[in-house]
Amino acid sequence: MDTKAQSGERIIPLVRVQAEDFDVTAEVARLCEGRRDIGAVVTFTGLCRDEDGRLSALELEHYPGMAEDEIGRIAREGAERWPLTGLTVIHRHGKIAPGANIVLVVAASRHRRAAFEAADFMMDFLKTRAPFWKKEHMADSGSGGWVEAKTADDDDAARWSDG
Amino acid sequence: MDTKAQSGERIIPLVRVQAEDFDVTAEVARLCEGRRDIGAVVTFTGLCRDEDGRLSALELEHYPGMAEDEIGRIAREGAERWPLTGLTVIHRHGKIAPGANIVLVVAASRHRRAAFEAADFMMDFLKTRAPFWKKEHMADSGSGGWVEAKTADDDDAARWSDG
Amino acid sequence: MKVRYFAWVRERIGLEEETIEVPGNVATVSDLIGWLSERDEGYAAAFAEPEVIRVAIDQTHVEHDEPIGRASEIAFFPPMTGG
Amino acid sequence: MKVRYFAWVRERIGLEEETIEVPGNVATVSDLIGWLSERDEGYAAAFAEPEVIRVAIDQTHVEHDEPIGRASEIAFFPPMTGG
Repeated sequence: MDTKAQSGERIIPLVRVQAEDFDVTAEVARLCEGRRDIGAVVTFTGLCRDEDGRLSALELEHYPGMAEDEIGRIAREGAERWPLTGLTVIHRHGKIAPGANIVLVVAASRHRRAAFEAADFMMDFLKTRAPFWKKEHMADSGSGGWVEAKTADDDDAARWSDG
Repeated sequence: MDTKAQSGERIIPLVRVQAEDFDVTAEVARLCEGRRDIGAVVTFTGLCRDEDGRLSALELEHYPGMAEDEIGRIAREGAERWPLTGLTVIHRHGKIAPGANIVLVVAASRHRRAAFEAADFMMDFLKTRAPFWKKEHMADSGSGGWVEAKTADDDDAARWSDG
Repeated sequence: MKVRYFAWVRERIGLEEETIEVPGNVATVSDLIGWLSERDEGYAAAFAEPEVIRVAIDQTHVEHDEPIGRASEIAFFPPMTGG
Repeated sequence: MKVRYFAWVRERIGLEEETIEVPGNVATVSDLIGWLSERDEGYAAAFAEPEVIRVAIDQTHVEHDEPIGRASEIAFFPPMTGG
């Protein structure tokens, strides 16, 4: 009979929206523990840049409930498109200092192409579909504006519509 | 004056060929520590699969000296093609058990596209240019054959020649 | 119907959420945006460029032509900038 | 000239490395493969399909038409399977 990995049984992605930081090694271990059928793990970590010293913090507002649901929908779409053995997405909210983590995607698969593409896909759609908004706190004034959505992100997301 | 990150000054990749395992979080931290200009870190971890229970171990032979040099050449090529803030490659040799790590690539950049592409590029060229050879030890007989190079890996590497 | 606002939509309106009763001629998201815009300057500022406003009904993204008929929660917000 | 063998090339020849003196008419990598192949069955087996053999001179990949003139170390091995 087919094993879980052979049958292509769909995995259940792990999605967390939290204020706390995350640990990359621990999240990789969570997907790999006790398994011997994983050949490739790709992680993406998004961090807060200080914009050449101008930024003192980012504040991430989110839509509680919908944030988890929407990331879950994107993740299930990723898990349908690629033969993954595991997929984890953690997105932080609240005040985040320059140099600190914002988002983590971990995609595991038998082969590297699926892991790379799934992680890349997840980030493109997190940027354009997950209900989070970044406000900048500037080092000089203390306050700042809302980050504007980039058309480049929409273009990145559109790359996947032919896939 | 330009800071290091703004000027696009070329980074010096960190390359290690070793029997010991590695820690992903530690290697990410090494690239990010004390910096606030990094927006994206992509890691790729390659692991030993047990091939549905048939494999008891992989043995990785390498060409000492050339392995480090060749990975260094590939890494410098990656650092020339993408505006990276850091690039680390660790490749293990010796006997590796199913489920254990074989190779790690960490690519850090201001933006995610560069980090994703550089890590992807590194893996394609590590597969086809780094002097390592995998021998399979089978669970039933104890011995096994040398893994054959895949034309798919050559095709993957060829993707970058138009870039 | 519960209405929620996020990011600069929330700031301009000055409310995180409110419960409203919608007149019968307000059938779609677009109608609702038009109706809310006439309430005061804050709403008018929030919806000054309706084409950039993103909308979720019961926590799922929808287009502006979506009927609001049986929605229990509708949210308005700028384009997302997470990730 | 030091010659090194890896993976199944090493196993077939039965040596990790050796030091050889090359006759004057052996000018290129390809010439050297031909000359080594005639030494015994092990070498013949290792180089039976010369087109698959990869070569490095002084630890840098080269093609089979590369002159071996000033090489101090030359290595023969199968296509790489690292990563």
